[in-house]
Amino acid sequence: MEFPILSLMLAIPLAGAIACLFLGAQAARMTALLATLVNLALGILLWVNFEIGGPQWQFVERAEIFAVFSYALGIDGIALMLIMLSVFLMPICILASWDAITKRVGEYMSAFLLMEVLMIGVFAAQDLYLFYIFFEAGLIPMYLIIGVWGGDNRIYASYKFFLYTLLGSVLMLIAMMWMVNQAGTTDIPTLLNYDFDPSAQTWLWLAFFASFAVKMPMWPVHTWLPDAHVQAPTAGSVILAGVLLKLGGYGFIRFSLPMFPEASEQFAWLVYILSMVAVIYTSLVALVQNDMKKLIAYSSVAHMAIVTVGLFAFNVQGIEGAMMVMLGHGLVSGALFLCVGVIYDRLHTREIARYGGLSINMPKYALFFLLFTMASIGLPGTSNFIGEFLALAGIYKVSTLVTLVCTTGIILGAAYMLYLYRRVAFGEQKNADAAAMPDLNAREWAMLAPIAAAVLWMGVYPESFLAPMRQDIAALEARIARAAPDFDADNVIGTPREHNANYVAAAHGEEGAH
Amino acid sequence: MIQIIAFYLFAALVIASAVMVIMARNPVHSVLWLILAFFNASGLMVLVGAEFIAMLLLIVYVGAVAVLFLFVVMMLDIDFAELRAGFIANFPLGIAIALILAAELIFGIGAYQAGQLDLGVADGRASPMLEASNTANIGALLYSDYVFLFEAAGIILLVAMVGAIVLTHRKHPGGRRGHQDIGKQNRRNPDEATVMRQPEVGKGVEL
Amino acid sequence: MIGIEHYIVVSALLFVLGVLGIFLNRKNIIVILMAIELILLSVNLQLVAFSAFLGDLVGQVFAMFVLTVAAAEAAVGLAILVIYFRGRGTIAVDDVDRLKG
Amino acid sequence: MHPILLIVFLPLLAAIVAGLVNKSAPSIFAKSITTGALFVSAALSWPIFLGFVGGTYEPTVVPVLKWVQSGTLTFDWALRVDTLTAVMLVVINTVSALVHLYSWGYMEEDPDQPRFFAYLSLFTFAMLMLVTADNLVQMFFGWEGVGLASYLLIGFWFKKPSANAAAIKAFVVNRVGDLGFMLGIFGTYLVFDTVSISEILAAAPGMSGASIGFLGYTVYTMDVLCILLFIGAMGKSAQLGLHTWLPDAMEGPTPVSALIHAATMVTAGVFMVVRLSPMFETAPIALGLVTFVGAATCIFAATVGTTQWDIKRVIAYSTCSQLGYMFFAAGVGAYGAAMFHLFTHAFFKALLFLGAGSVIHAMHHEQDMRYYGNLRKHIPLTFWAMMMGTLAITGVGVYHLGVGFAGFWSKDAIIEVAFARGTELGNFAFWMGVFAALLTSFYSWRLMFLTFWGKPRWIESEHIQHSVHKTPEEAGEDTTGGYHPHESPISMLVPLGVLSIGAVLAGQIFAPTFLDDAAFWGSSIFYNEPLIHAMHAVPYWVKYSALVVMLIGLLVAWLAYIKDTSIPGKTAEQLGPIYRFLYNKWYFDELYHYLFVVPAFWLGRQFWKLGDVGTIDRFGPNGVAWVVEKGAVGARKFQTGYLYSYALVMLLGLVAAITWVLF
Amino acid sequence: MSYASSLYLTGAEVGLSLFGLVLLLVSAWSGPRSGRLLTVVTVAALVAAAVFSAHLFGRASGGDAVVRAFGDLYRADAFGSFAKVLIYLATAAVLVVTPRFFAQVGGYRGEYPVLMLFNAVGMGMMVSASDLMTLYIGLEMSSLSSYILASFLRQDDRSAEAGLKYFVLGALASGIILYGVSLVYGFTGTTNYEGIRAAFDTNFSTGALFGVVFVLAGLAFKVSAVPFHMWTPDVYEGAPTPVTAFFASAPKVAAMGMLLRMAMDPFAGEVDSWRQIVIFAALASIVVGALGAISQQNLKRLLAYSSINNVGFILIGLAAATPAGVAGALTYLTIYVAMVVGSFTALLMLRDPTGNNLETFADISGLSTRRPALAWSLLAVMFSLAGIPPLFGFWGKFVVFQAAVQADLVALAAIGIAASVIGAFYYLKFIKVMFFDEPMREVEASSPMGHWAVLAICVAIISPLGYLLTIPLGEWTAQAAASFVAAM
Repeated sequence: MEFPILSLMLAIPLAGAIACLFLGAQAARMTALLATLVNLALGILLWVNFEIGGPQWQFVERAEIFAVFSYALGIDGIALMLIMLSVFLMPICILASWDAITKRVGEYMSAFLLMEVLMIGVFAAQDLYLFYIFFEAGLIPMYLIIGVWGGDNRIYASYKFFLYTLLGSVLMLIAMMWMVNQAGTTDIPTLLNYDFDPSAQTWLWLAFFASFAVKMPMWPVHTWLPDAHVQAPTAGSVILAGVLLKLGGYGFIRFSLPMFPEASEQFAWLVYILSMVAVIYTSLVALVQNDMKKLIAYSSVAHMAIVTVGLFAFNVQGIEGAMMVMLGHGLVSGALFLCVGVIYDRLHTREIARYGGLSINMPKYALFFLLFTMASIGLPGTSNFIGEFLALAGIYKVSTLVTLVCTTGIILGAAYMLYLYRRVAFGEQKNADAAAMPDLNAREWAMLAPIAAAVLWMGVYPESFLAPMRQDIAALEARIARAAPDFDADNVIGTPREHNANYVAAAHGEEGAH
Repeated sequence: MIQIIAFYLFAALVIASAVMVIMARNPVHSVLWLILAFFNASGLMVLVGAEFIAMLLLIVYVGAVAVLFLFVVMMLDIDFAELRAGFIANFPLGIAIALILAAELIFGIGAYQAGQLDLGVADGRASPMLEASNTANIGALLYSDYVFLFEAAGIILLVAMVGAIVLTHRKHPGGRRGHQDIGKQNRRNPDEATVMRQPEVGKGVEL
Repeated sequence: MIGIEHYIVVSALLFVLGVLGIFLNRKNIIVILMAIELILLSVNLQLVAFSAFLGDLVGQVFAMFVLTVAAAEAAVGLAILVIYFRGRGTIAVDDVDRLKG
Repeated sequence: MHPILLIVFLPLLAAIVAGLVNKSAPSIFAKSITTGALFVSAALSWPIFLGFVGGTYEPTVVPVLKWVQSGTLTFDWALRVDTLTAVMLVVINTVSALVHLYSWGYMEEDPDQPRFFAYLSLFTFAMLMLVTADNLVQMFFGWEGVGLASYLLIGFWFKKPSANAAAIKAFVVNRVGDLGFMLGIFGTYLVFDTVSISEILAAAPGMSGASIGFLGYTVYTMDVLCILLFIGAMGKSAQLGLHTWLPDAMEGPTPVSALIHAATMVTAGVFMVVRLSPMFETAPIALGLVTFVGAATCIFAATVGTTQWDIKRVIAYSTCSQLGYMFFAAGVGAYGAAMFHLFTHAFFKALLFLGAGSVIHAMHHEQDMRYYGNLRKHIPLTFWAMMMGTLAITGVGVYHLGVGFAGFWSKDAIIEVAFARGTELGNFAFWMGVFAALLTSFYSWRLMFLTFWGKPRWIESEHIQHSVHKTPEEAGEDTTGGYHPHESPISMLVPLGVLSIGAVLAGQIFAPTFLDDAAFWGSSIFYNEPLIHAMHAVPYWVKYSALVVMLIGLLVAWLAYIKDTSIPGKTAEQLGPIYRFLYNKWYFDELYHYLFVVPAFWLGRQFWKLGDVGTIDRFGPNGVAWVVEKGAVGARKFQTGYLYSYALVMLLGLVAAITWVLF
Repeated sequence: MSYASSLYLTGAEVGLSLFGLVLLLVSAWSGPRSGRLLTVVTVAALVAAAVFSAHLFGRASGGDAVVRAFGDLYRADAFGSFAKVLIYLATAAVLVVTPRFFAQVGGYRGEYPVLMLFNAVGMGMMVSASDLMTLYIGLEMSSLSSYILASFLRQDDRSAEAGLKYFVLGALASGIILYGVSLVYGFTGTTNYEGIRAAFDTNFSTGALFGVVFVLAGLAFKVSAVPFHMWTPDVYEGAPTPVTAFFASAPKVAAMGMLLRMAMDPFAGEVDSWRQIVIFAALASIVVGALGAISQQNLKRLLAYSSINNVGFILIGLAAATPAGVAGALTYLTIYVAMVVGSFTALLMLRDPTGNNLETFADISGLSTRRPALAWSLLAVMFSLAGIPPLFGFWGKFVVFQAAVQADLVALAAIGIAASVIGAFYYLKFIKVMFFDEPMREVEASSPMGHWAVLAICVAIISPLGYLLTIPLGEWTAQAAASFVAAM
């Protein structure tokens, strides 16, 4: 057996989490930062050692220490990327909380480290139930993070977050049990190739959908997200937007699509409709928000709709695009929340109208904010563009209408993000306190600069990210190809016309001035 | 024939007494009706040849339980005139449910429509020996096969006795409100302990 | 000999009367305790009847245990009643409602 | 290393350096590094262009970096150099270098110069990426990149609300076009299974008869693809419908207007259509649309231009109008002519903008022509530069002499070719073109007369009042208010001079190359040889039509603004509704405001308050919570505390169970 | 059958009974002050009995050992032994945390541990009974002592009222059971489980059916399943807290064990006739328990509703009516005992500085700042009760739902698990009050080691470490469930 690096990546933050409970504030901060950095290093090691084009499942570990299910870990390229996203964002989250959190620091850091364990666990789990346990367990630390360290209306938000997502996922558990009962195994790689009866797939798919749609979140089950985001502390929002929302998309990729291809095809219309509504609806809602975090939260819903249409395009571009949107959105929305957090720490309000003209006193901040705003809009050269482009190119192969509607997201996205940026960073300095805010300090630099670099890297050379996933997505596409939906943009090649459009008979010439 | 007359007599009386038990205004009367019901039930048991149990019923119930009831009724010194008469709010519902239950029991179990009842068949291990009396038969069974349960039943009685004593026995003869009870004082809550009155001008407060 | 059905009917009526006694009564808890005794009586009657009709003594042994337990129950029930009365000074069923909701 | 790498990436490097250093070094650092980089790029561009002119340069593609590979959808970073690119390279780099230089003077007092220069260089980089694109996605990258730079530069004075609004408007309206562009790319990929431009163009003729499903309809494949792509071009090139951002974009500093909103970025749409000309040639309906939109824009913008008072807005509408020319030239198949007009237009329009900038500079940032007058004497060099530009844009030249300013060569070619095309749409475009030429002449001369002739009306201007600290009443008879306009510094005059040369000579020198030299274009565009022959063969009245209408325009302008200055006011009064219609830009802004902006905010609010809060939350989580809450209250009430009700419930349960099993 | 072997098999009950008698004498002579000492001894005896039961479990789990005692009145099989281990340990744990409560309110006596002992004996008989008579005797032994324990705080009106309600309704339930038993006896001719089962197989008349329903209804009262749950909140609230802790743990196991055995052994052939009732009771319990708990302020009352809610989940295992379902129910019970003992222990540790016990939400507000360790323990317990992984409470729900799914009761499982979300609502409230709210009341700063020890053990079990138990627990419960298969 190889070196159990995945287990180590789970163990380190776990140990850190336990240690933090007993440590003082500063020690807890340092411990948390150290643990997350070590995990980041391990993550890089993981990436470096990941053999592109090698076996589908790598770093496999398996131990039969539980009844009914196994402690089975292993990753493919898709999981690798999402794990990288998690370990990358974690140290940044710790940094973001460095000064902002002053009460019960140890417990806070502990919750975050626990969160990291669970996130890595979700992506690395190779056992259905193990996945579920990690998946569901994330509710606990997040509930506490929102509830204990959140804003004024944190209780409503934390309840809503918890119960909404719980209700979504319990039905999935029943479906999982049925699947295991049917297939006789809890091993995800095996289940990936198990063909469930199409009629059973229907409700299995719906049960999984209930969970993933809420996590995603898809319209109309998105309303927990704005509340949770607004009330959560900055780092909580970062993790929520950066990683937790990705669980839904990961679930679709890992479960819904490969395990229930027929049902996925059957319900693709539903996904399309919900996604189309989400793009238009939430974008417009984002346009009228007065709270920065709420605006970004709504924008997340719209972005996630691109992910869902990409996934249900049933082709390589769509799925790769969806993955790239997830990664890109993880970075960008996380960064945007950090940007909000930076000024929130100074002025303690998220109301857009309280700011203005920050470019004057905080030029560096304005630059970062601009970069992330543009990335969020999907400017080419940034991470989100690649994803949105591929996803929409993928769905175009299936439905031009869906593409048209979803692509309007680039217009509306530009509108609300630029409107936000204008109100925050541009204009006159209306408020003296906002005008007196100092620019980024070194810690904030250290938070934002790596994300900025990653965003650009992903936009300019996405190959680094696409390559590990390529084989897995190709396999997925091969698996679901049999159920690929009919496409409406069917190109029928006819007889080419004889002439070009502006054909002018040559004889017409020679009678004029020449 | 006498058997049949006796059965109907006992049966009618036991039902009537039971009705009176729950209808009587005065609990003392209820106890007395209860005793009558036991007597008649005991008669019914004799009719089927279970004389030991029948006697036991009289001894235990009439001799002990009913007297205990009477004793308590008297001891509690309740002003029965104050006790509210009448029935609960959803009396009709209760009656209806009870009637349904009775009907289902009688027609379901009694199974008149299906003719003879289809009782089970005993395995014969506890068949009465014909040469011995009912008492002897039961005794033989009780002290051999059921000795375990017999002893356990003894413990039940012990528990009941211990319980009754623990609950009701008072060390302080000074009367039930004569001693300080810290626990009770601590458990008082303000709502019950004090009353806020806002007397109008010119009117007193009745304490 | 009288058919077993007759005994079953008598028992059933007694049982229902006992149940009625428990929940129709709002006067007095002692009557409830007596109603319980009626229920046990109905059971005893039925056990004995079955025992006789089956030709099997187990029912009678059982009835004896029921009797024993009934006595114990009466003792415990009355003891609880007594301490309740001591505390509250009433045994009206309507008054037993401090705990609710 | 191929020089194209330097040409493209030097500006980027300069932008990054200037941007990151920003204020931590004196602004001279950022200024020199960016301007230097641009001059190097420009210097490197010309040899390539001349190489193509001389036929010594071969088209080539320089790969840079792998970009995306997703299934069959692959595209890399690569720089394509062919004739078309070379034309754009010289235009972009030359104008950009000059604008950089000009900005030294124009932006001298601005505290944020490093940022400005960084943006300018960033823009240049993006524009270069656009024109060197080897695939549609990289073109889109450049496309959006210039959009970003445009956004930043329009909003450069970010304290001004109007500048911010204009910046957002520019970006968002462009995004509408981009929607079409993106869909076009998707469709192209779907049809051709590639986004490489050369492969698409090679395969396009084979697809000319194909049909495809789109939004549930079955349509011609190539037409729908080209229309989608053209929608992108419309956005970027401010064609009718998506033009509203361009006049507002004048909120940006004037050098920006010259570079982005006249010479380069706005021509990207034309470039794209020309670049994809073999594709468009397979799509007659799409080309018809291009022609129609181009002609309509041409006339629309010209009519609006006649009524505007803001000097930059006049030029902006003029730009819009000239872009219309380019489009209908492309629409009728004269891609070379379109490119030629693009080329010459870059010089004279940049010249006009920079000249206008010089005027504005001189007039203390007053942009309203009503407050100008008589500047000819105060800023003569600027005047002469503007005069060159005006002569060029109005197309002064005589066919039989074979001489003319730049605009003469390119615009007349377009008008002729529209006529030569012979179709109904071609004729429509022709007449529109001629009429627009009349208007062009009128508004251009109007601008000149208002600015440089007549009496000074300076004191009416608030800017001037600020400068001289006087009100008009205080100034009394002296309508100058004692203000002394100063000629611009040398850094601004040099670009004016260089561009003047271009405005005068560019047409004369390069007309044969651009219009008639099929070898020059090579395979980089669809070169329609018979059409060019037909163009040259149009009747003389066609060839002179432009000159005639130019003279008419000049005359009318002279009458109205020099001879009798009361005419404009009277005319405006007489034509009241029409005048207001034109003055308010055909009410497009208002229309869009009430059609899109207001409903969007209204819908957003409704969705939020009525949808999310009022429906989803109310009946979803809160509704469920309410039901649960009620259930909880019910459960409490159920637990009455009374023994008999407990017993009753038990009995109910028992009876229910028995009844259940019994039946 | 020899008396020796029977006595050996009933060793735990016999031993505890004898021990109880001795203790009674001791307490009678030593007076009320001996309470604490007697408690310690009783705990030891209970642990010993648990060990002995574990031994019997090991002996019986092989399957071929003699398990029947006293002519099959009693079976010391794997199921019974497993349940008894739980019962004895739960009783012992509750006893450990008992005396301190009474030390404050007074009235603790030596009789208390003795009654607990006899209660334990009764519970042991309940789960091991293989004859209706044994069942009845065990049930009454346990019930009677429970009535007394409920009103043990006799100066307190609430305690007396709790005892009274418990007694009246319990007696009614006993009556219902007895009536059913008599019917079963009459229509099968025997009170022996095996005999009943055989008789049912040959002839299942309406009367027998009524008997089954009556018996199950009465047992439903004992496990406090809806609609026979009404007594639970009142009794739990009124009874002294340690007694409530006891009621919520060991008797639940006993009653559930008895119900499981009853349903899966004598009535196993008639699954179809009782399954619907169980399903209804399960779902109704889940919903009513959850709804009732939501608006409670008193924590004991809340936990009472919570226990109703949990019973619903256990009944889902029963509804599956498979060995896996029984094993699942047992697993659930095991975890449930740990959770319930943990929660009540924590509750008992909550006292104000003068030593009064606290029991409302207002009292625990902001507890996490005052008593972090306690608050975190309660947090673990509450999330576990809510069934959120990775806490072990999830596993309990998991196994019962899995059993239901395997038994093709997918709809039941889906509805049940969806309803469990309602339950999460009030567990969250617990955590919200402790962690999110500001402290309102002073609390005692420290707690005795005994309490900590019990709490620590419970929390360790329900923590994710519990998953390491899944394999042995799965085996044990499967062997326990196999007792019925062997009996089939």
